[in-house]
Amino acid sequence: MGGAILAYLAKRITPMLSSIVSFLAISSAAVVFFTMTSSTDVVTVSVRNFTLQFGLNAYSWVFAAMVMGISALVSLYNIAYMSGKDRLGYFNLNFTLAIMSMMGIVFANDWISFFIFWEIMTWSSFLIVVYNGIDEGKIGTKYMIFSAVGGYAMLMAIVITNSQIDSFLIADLINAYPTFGHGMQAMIGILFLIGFSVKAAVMPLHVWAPRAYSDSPMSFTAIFSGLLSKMGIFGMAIMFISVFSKASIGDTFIYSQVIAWLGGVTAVMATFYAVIQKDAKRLLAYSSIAQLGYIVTGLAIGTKLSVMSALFLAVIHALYKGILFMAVGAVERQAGSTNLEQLGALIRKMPWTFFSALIAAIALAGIPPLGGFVGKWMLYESMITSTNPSHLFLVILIFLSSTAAFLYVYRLLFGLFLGQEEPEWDHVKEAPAPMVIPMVLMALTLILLGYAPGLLFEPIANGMEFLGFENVGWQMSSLSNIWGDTVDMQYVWGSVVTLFVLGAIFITIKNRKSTRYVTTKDIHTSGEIPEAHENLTYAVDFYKPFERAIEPVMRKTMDFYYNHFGNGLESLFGFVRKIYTGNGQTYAMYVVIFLVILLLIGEQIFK
Amino acid sequence: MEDILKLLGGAAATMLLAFVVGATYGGLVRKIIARTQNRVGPPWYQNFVDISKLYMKDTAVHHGVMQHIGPAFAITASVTVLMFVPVLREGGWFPWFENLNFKGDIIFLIYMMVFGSLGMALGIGQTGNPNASIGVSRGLSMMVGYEIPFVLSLVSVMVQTHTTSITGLMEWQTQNGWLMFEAPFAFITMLLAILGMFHYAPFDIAHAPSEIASGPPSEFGGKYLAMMMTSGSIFAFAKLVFLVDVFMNGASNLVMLVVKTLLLYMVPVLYGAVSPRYRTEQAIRYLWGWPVFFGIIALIYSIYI
Amino acid sequence: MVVSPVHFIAVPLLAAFLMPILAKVNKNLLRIVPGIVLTYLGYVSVVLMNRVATEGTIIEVLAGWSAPWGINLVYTPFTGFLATLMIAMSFLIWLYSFKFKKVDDEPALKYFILQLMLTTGSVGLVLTGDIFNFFVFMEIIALSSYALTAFYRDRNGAEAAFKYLLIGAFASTLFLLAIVLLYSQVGTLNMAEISVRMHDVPTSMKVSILVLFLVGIGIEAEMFPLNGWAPDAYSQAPSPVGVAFAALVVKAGVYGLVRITYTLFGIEGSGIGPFLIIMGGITLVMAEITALKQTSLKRMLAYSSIGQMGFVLIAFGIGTHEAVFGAIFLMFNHAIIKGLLFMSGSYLVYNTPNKEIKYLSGYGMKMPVISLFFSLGALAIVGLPPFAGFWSKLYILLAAADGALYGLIALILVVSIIEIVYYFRVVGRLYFGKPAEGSIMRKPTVGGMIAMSILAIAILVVGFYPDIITGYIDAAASSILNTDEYIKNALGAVNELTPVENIIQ
Amino acid sequence: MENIDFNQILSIAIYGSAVGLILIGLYAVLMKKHLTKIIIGLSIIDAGIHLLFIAIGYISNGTSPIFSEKGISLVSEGTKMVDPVPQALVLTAIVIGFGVTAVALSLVIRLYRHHQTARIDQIKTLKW
Repeated sequence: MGGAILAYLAKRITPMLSSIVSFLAISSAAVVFFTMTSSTDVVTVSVRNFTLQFGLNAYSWVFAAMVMGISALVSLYNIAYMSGKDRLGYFNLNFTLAIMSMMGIVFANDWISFFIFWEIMTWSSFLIVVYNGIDEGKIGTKYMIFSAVGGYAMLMAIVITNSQIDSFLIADLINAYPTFGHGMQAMIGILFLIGFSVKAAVMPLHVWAPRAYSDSPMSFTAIFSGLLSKMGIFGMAIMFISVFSKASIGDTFIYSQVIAWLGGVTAVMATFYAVIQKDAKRLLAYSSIAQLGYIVTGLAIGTKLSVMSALFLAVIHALYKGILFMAVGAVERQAGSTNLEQLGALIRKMPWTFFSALIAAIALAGIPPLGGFVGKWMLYESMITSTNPSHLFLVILIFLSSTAAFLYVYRLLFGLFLGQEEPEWDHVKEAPAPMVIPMVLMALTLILLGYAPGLLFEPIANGMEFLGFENVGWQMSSLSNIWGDTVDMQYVWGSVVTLFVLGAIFITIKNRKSTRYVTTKDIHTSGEIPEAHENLTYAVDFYKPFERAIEPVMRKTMDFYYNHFGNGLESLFGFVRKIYTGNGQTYAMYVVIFLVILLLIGEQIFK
Repeated sequence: MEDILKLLGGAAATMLLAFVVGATYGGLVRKIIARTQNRVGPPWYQNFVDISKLYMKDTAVHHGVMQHIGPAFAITASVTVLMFVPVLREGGWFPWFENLNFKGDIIFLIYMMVFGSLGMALGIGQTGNPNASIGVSRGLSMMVGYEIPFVLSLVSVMVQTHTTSITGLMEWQTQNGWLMFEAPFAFITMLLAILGMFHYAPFDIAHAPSEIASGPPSEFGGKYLAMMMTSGSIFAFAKLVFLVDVFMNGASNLVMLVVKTLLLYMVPVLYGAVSPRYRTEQAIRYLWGWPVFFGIIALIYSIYI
Repeated sequence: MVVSPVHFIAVPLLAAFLMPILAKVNKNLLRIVPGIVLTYLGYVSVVLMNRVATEGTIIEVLAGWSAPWGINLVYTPFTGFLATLMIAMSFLIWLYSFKFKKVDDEPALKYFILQLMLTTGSVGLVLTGDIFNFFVFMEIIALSSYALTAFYRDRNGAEAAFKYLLIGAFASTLFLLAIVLLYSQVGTLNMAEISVRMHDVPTSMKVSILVLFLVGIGIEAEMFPLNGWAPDAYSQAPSPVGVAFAALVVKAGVYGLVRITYTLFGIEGSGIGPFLIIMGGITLVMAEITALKQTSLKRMLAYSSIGQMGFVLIAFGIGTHEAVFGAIFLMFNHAIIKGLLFMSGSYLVYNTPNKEIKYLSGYGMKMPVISLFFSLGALAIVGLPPFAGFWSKLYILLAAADGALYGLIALILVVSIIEIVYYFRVVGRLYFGKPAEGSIMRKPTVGGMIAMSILAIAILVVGFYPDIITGYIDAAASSILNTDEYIKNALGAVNELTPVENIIQ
Repeated sequence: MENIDFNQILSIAIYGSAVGLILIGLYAVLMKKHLTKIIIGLSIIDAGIHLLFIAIGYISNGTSPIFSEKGISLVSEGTKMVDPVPQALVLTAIVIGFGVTAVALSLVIRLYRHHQTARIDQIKTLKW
């Protein structure tokens, strides 16, 4: 444990050199972490009258392992991705800082250190979001404002809890929570939730997310959307499982209902936005907000199965979102643009990237053989089997967003890799090795988790038992719900893969010699053959009909309301500052008026 | 060792049965539609002839690896759905047919049905044919349309019977009667959803022959087209069997099976034969209109009975 | 050479008046003299701080006269801490302005004299135990800061100085009036005795004295309605003076306010606490709102430091030990962070037309070190965790939470969000705008760099390991809080009350 | 009539005039637009306060507080000395007032040279 902290503190000083150094620092921290997980001693740092405790428990092990594993791989990717760019030292400093702060959050046992690392994570990721220097749409300030709102809401909650139970330890809050008054519970609960849901991009507070994810460099977005948002989930899980479950009955109902529906609405709206996006990065940004919506719903429902599914989805989401962002980053680096409408047919030029993107897309859509399905299945089961009826209608919402997910998943793959081969993209080559290796590795883990999800269930189960659930049952590969129905992933996986291989072999072998490859230009176009330069790819407004169908829902975006509110405030402040007229005499007048008022009412206030 | 053999044999038998029945249904449908447009129409075995001709063809043109993977996905999906659906109740004299149904459940099957079309879409994307891509985009948008009522009805059924596995559903139905009558609204929603699922007339925008030259498979020839057609027919049969199992408590023997599936199959076919073609957004709006309305009633009904 | 508090006042005054003669002797001598004086004072303050930590408050009776008449200097942990802070800051300011006005020597002489006077005034004000002496030191500060604000001929410093003078003179007259009324009631000028005799003064008279005091010193401490002069003075003064304002003048003003409310009138149950909270809150909100709309960097920094002072007032208004600790910690943080911001800020905007922020885009690349200092300062002032600002804000919020003032916490946090907005707007522009061609950079002087790096290191060190100074602050907080211990010490030098009555009537 | 002793009237007169001076000065500062008039107003206020200060320290028919032999002898006979403290303070206050006015006037000269106007409401370049 000490080693892990020592390692990531050490990397604080080395990042200035270059991404290779930051990769070594992160991977060394990862190695130390994985070897040292057994000891659970607590490291304390004392500040005046309270101590900051750092300790590792079963629950935080899950997140820590996820953060360490994926950030090590992504930093390997980072070396290649960032090799050409300028201001490398600056970028790597913040890159490593963000990862270090995530580790800090996961290790923190008390709220103050939790908050400290939370804020470090915020501003270091802020510095990366504005790294590209494009500031139109004020994405940097928007991100900063929202995370400040979240951070400060949490600070307020921490401060209030301390005034109630006079200690910062998370454990103390958990067992002292039932003793608070009704109003107090609600206030603390809501404040904490605001703080966490800003990071987890839940609907009303998600406005910053799409631009922030798509504007920052791709190697960081993999971390940003994959892991940073999970810190919000990390906090939310603590609140939901261990704190709210003990709260008075009235409260739990509100939290689980409201947040569940918020998650559902986020999922649907974000998916709709994702479908109509033109740029791959924005599409993925909205899609990761949608996935977060699932996870939040899972957590909010609160049954054993749904929390298990939420945590499982959280890890799987980090994996496939990492791959997809890295893939888009590779395409951006090789082809120079990520506009879905211009790109096409990179499959022949970037096969490995396509392979990992395909696996990630299948997992994202939740299609059976892979891990995505496992998470989704558990989520649906938990909702169908749950007692209160509103969850049943929520199932439809979630299902709508997951079927719509197929749309944007296909659009992404088709836009980038399939479709007509255009001469302008002929120069594109496969991404360099350090980019491809992490992607393929993550894809293989996804496939593995599809076959044996138990590998991930075990740590999650221990984590949940640590947080408050009793005897969370799990099997290596079969999923079951409280009604006793099971899906045996081994059979599913086995049958799908064998059939697929048989089908593929059959179709390739059958009169092998006579099939010949022909370019995408030579196609059945009833007579007139398209010349080379004629672009036949149908990618512009790919889902126009779908867009027209959901038109009424999409008219006003949340962004519109926030900008409106912002301008309103701005003009109010403009009016307020007029009070300083600049004329010395008016200032003297203010003094005299103030003096007279005070003299008159002095009696009452200073009795 | 013995039961693996039994399993394999059963699987092979089911696949053959599905292919045969599916293809004959295809032929029948072509005949019925022709009859409604008062022309004679091809003989009922026309599908078998097309498929076998296509398999025999020598030259086949392909545009890259995905064109192989596409049909492979399709055949995998249809056969897996077939595997995980109890074709005949175990009481019947062909015990081999209930194969792996105890391993999967309804949500898994919903996803498998989607798996096929998504896989094929990827294959089609590789071909680069603009008509094909337009077809795919319409098909997928339509899919979102009909999935909702489809899921609505299944969820309400699951909630009513408190089980998510098909075998569980069938046991429930043996005790208290066919779900067709027990959950009437769910059945109505399902009927409306089927219209969309089988891509017949009102919702055949994806394969619209006149506009986009038979849509997605327009680039597939020879063995690829053959593979697509076989998986298409198996898939049709598998879906029908699934629906029969869910709403009419499956069939104990082959004859009952054929009768029930044919009855169910006639609903979209006949409705399709007489109706014009919806534009995609009209289709989606329709599918999210009445069917969803009935679905919600079904859900409420299932919660409170 | 016994070391005593009086050196704080005598040595710099002597040096200030000797400087013109020394300057005649050798031209660059006048730059070194303030350095020597300030280092010596630094040494004195360190020795005294340890002595105070061991033996408790040190009383220094001046010119023989005992307490009621004579002026005595009271060196309590609280005043000691402030004095050390002020001396350290003025040393850094001296370092920062070492190369000041190399061109024509004559104003440099005036500048250094005035700067030294400013330091003496503020240190003296903090140490004195006598109310009239407090007034005299207040005037010294005022006069030297009027002159310093109007230092540059080109910029409209004169206008800012005149406004400052107008309001400042007003403040001193009110303060004097308060002393007059106080003397008429209580008959003594020594603060300790005043607070002893205060409770037998009729309430109506007591209220009016308090109001006069509050308004008088409030102007110096930039409370809301009274701080019209402050933004102009900050922004027009030469940059080292801006730092002096933020570090010394405002601190002296706030100290005065606190000394009067805490010691003279006693804070418990007298309604002063809530008054301070409300006034501090309004100052905070008004200052931050106007700061958001500022276009010139120095005015923005000016409003932000007024806002921070409002925050300190809130903390002092809460009045619990925790809150006072937070307030003193915030004063310390504000001095070092705002100092760094002013120093680096002035280099950044040195040659942009009227100090506009919008010309700053892209300076991150051209002046990397300075912009790094500025962004470090920005991160710290806003209170982000790893830096010093966080701890002080946290303690104050904790105190507010203990007092169940949830509305106040919400207000403070909302306002700090506004603060984040305008600071990060500047930092964002620094690093990520496109640099305008042809903007000439002003190379920072060596002294300036050293001063800024010391401040930056101080921020980081305190941020990471706040326990270094929390010990001193704790002692300071407790010393300001229990007034009777202050009285016992201050009057201890003269155990019996001299028969004042027999002389008058 | 004669029972209103002379001292009573005298003290009322003094206090009244002090307050009057303060108010006049206040009026000048707040209302007048010309800079120099404002400064004059300031010094009037100062004068008023000094007068008030001295008045407080005055004891009717007390002697001047100088410890010469004559002074001490007078005290021994019972006449009181006037309170010395306010007088000392007023001296410093006057000097300070003088200093402030001097700086103010130099600023006014600079302002006039820069803005060519001495009216305070025209000098408003630094606002908001």
